Amino acid sequence: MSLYPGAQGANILRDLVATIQRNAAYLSELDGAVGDGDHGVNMSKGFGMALQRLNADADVSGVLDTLGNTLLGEIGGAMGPLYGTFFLDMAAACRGKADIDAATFGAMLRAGLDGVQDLGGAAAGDKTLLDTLIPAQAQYAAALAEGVPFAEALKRMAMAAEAGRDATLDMVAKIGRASRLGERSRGHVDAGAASCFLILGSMAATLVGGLTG
Amino acid sequence: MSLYPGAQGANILRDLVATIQRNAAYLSELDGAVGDGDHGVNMSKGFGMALQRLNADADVSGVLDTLGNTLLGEIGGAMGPLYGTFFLDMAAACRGKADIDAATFGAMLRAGLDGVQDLGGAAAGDKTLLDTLIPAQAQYAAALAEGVPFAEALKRMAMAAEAGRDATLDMVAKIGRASRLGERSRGHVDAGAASCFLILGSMAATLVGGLTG
Amino acid sequence: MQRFVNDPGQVVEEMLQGFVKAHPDLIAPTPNPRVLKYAAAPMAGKVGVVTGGGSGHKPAFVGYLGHNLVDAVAVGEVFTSPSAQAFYDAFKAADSGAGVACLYGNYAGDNLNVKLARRMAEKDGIRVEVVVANDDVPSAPPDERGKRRGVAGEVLMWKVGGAKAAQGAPLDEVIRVAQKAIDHTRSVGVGLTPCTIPAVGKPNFTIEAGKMEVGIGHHGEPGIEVTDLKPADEIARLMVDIVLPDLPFNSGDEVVALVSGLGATPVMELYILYNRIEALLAAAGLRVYRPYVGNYFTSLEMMGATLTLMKVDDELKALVDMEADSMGLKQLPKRGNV
Amino acid sequence: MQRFVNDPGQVVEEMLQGFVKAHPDLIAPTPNPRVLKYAAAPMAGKVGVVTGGGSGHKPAFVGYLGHNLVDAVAVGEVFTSPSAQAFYDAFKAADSGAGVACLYGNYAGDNLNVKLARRMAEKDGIRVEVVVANDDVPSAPPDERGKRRGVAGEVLMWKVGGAKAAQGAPLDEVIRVAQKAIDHTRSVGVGLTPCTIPAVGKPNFTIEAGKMEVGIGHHGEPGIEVTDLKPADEIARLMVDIVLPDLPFNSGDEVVALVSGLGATPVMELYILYNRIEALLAAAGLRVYRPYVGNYFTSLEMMGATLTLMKVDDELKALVDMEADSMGLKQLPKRGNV
Ligand SMILES: Nc1ncnc2c1ncn2[C@@H]1O[C@H](COP(=O)(O)OP(=O)(O)O)[C@@H](O)[C@H]1O
Ligand SMILES: Nc1ncnc2c1ncn2[C@@H]1O[C@H](COP(=O)(O)OP(=O)(O)O)[C@@H](O)[C@H]1O
Ligand SMILES: [Mg+2]
Ligand SMILES: [Mg+2]
Ligand SMILES: [Mg+2]
Ligand SMILES: [Mg+2]
Repeated sequence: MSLYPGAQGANILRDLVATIQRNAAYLSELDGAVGDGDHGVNMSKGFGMALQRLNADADVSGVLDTLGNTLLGEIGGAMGPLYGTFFLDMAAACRGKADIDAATFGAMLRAGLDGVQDLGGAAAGDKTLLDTLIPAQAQYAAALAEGVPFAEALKRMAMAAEAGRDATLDMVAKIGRASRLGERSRGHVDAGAASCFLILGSMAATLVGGLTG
Repeated sequence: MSLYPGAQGANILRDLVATIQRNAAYLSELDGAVGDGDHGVNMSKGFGMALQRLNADADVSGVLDTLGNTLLGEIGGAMGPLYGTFFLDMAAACRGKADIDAATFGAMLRAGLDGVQDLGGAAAGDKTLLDTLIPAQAQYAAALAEGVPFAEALKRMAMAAEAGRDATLDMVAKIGRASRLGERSRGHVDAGAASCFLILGSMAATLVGGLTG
Repeated sequence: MQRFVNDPGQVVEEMLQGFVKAHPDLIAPTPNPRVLKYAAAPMAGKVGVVTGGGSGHKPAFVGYLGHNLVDAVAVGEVFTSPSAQAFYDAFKAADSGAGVACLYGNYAGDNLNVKLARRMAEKDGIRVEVVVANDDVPSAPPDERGKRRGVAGEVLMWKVGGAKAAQGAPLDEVIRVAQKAIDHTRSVGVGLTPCTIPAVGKPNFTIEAGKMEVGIGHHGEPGIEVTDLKPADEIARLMVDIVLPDLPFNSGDEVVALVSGLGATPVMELYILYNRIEALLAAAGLRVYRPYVGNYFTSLEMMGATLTLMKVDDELKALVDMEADSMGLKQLPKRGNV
Repeated sequence: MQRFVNDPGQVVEEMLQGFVKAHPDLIAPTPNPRVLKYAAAPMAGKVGVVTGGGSGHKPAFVGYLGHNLVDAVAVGEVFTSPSAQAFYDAFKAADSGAGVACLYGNYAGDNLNVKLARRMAEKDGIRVEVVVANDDVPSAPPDERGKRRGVAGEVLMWKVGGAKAAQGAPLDEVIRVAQKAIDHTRSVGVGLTPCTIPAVGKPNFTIEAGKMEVGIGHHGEPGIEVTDLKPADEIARLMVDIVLPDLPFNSGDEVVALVSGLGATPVMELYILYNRIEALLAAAGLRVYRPYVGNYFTSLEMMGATLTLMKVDDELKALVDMEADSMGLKQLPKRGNV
């Protein structure tokens, strides 16, 4: 059975930070079209701070805990609490696991999604990061039920996340700042949906690259 | 001996107001070049208000009193008190005179000049209305000493006022707002010198036109 | 950008340091640099009053820390909600054991962060109850009041809630009067120019010369309509006409009227607006029990103004009248000599 | 012009009406519409404190009418001295028989109008003594101090003189402390944008983007130099370096520090400036006895700020500390709890 070794937990965060920082301007641009244009700045500030606080010896749960706490503690706005909760709930779902197997990751994803939905109260189709996260989680869960290997399930998750992101292009925002624009929000990819794909895609790549067994 | 009849006092103010209002934009323009551009507005507002308050039966002293009091009461800045004092002191110098003769007008002019100098503390060459008023008064006094008729003395006064105004073109302001500009104030006619010529010129014309005997 | 700024990323930190230096009798730091508290807080037995929000609205929010007002404030980046941790730390700074009234404005980020902070506080056994200000009429229709933003009406909510807490009332009572205050309050804003967030460096939206945005939000959120710029008296009428029918305010009502500039508006012009607003209210049969005119809740250097009305009864009047001392709102007790 | 104005020729009238409506406990009309008085003035046996000046500097001048402050104010057009009649009527409104302290700023028009008004008052047997504020360092070299303008230091002169008068001191004593206050006070202003007088409708001078005017006056009068716009910390240093050597302020001195916005400056940025100013003063061995940060003396919607320092001894401290109540300056007595 494939496992992601707990000892490589720090790699997850390092890759995430690199991805977010590489895409900061792009995320702010997306947000600027319909929101206040700070999404990339917020995200790269928060992720960057988490990296500074990283305990290099931490396991996956510990790393995600640091990330979640940093976002919750330092990044205000809507993204701090939403992604903060996402990572903290993922961390809780793998606490005590030396290594991460496919089922554990499934539980983490489910917990993260539930946390975000419970906190934010948004639904699929509202044009938020959930439009990335919901299909990604569903696809991953379906893959697991089918019995596909961990690596393959992760890839399917990332693909579903990408498709989910793209689907926000034609949606009308129903929540958050952009919702006040109504029809004018159509025709722009949602910034949170885009960052959520970057996150899930980065995690999938890191995990796939580190799998043993 | 030529006399300006007291019964025609109101004409002096009517003509002054017409002159000032006709030249309001020009005065503001002059002030705008080196000052705050409100000289025409200030003057025409003050003179206009005085006309509204005019008692048509008033003698020369009464008319100038109304004008002076209105300027003092309603127009702030530097012009309100300076011209207010000018007209009030002129009024005091002819109080009780049924009609105005050449000597009385000489006393009025002297009193007005003294009042302005005492209050404002400016000197000839400071680039102010005094550069009009001082030579005008001097010329009028000289004409009287020579024994020229009232009408002729008034004309010489107006000519001296005009020359005085023109002389301010090459002066550097030493008092008031424009003084902070130093050399940059050179090359512009002083607004107060211009309005002072308009005032003296208008009074001369009204008096000359109304002389009897 | 013609502004007094060093590192645009540090404006909030430097401002907070300045506040602490300038008002040692009113404002004290806490272990969390994004949380400031009233120098005398927590006060034994008193309910802690907490608020928080993005920066750039001075005197809100830090400026309302003080005597008979707010006990602790969570501070966000410019125009951004404070973090959950900051709200949580503010709860802790304000709590004396009598619980915390968190009186804040209805924005997505604030709602989420307060929600999380409450969960964190619960685990510590700190009781936190909230009132969410939603006084901004133009931000949603009456049947969706829950979606409306909180704007300058928050100042009156803090005044009333802070006064009640200072009287030693229990948490439920503080919450009740603060909720009553905001339920009786309606606001509208008009924007004439945009504003520039230092870290962005360019105006965050556009208002054409000769136009105005009716119903603008405190961060430049679009309003009801963009119309030609009108004379002050007509703008006053527009504002009154939007606010009055919404509560509704009726003939015979007494109101607190708050006219706030959005930052750059000359105070002279706020009084020109108030002069007409008072006349329009009188014509509608409303009596202004107490007016506030000034810069109470701003949006950086936006040119614009807001009108807030709160319908008052004897209970609200007494709380509004209470002495208060803060950077943003100082109110002396009535003197006998006038 | 993106502003709240009706008839640009009537801005002063409408503003004054708004002030009277908004502050009935502080401000009362007089028979002269260009004179407002403290609602409780004249007070038997108390020296009357009077000031006056052009409009457009809110809260100055009308905003300082009140308890332990100014008793009557003569009001001019925007940026224009009030008339002699207005000063005279203000003297009458303030006088209780104990005489009048006229504490005003050094501008040509004001000097002339006050001079005439004093003559008028003399005839009525009203004793009027004056203190002419000239705290603005950049407006003339030290050996021509008599030419310097009065700027935000006037607020401290009113605070000190108003407090002394409220204590029941005779006229000579009120004049002595007000003169002492201004003699111990130095100011400097920095402008980042021009402002627009409503009746003119266009900016009354120019500051290029990326530049700033060091030493600007309250009506946009040119300063010492136009330089590149600098970070807030460097502007703070510039201001401190201009003010400190002039009195001079020396290590060990205690000062009141007043940082005022010129109208449009976000209050956040005034605290960023104050944060550095306080540090620079501390480095020079000066202790800030009491800071004031806010919009105390403005120039319509100019972007800019002024720094004012007053060196204080025990006498000035006690007067500065006195309770005060006005629209522009409210100061509660010290509380025991902090
Ligand atoms: N309630 C919510 N649930 C899920 N996602 C949300 C919610 N509200 C906002 N978002 C997401 O947040 C993104 C905006 O994030 P960001 O720009 O960082 O915050 P802010 O809106 O405070 O400026 C949106 O694109 C959207 O995807
Ligand atoms: N002390 C003074 N004595 C004589 N004239 C003066 C004095 N100060 C100013 N003036 C005159 O006043 C004129 C400006 O008047 P005005 O524009 O109405 O007032 P302000 O300078 O207050 O705007 C100047 O052009 C000058 O002639
Ligand atoms: Mg955003
Ligand atoms: Mg002028
Ligand atoms: Mg944001
Ligand atoms: Mg003028």
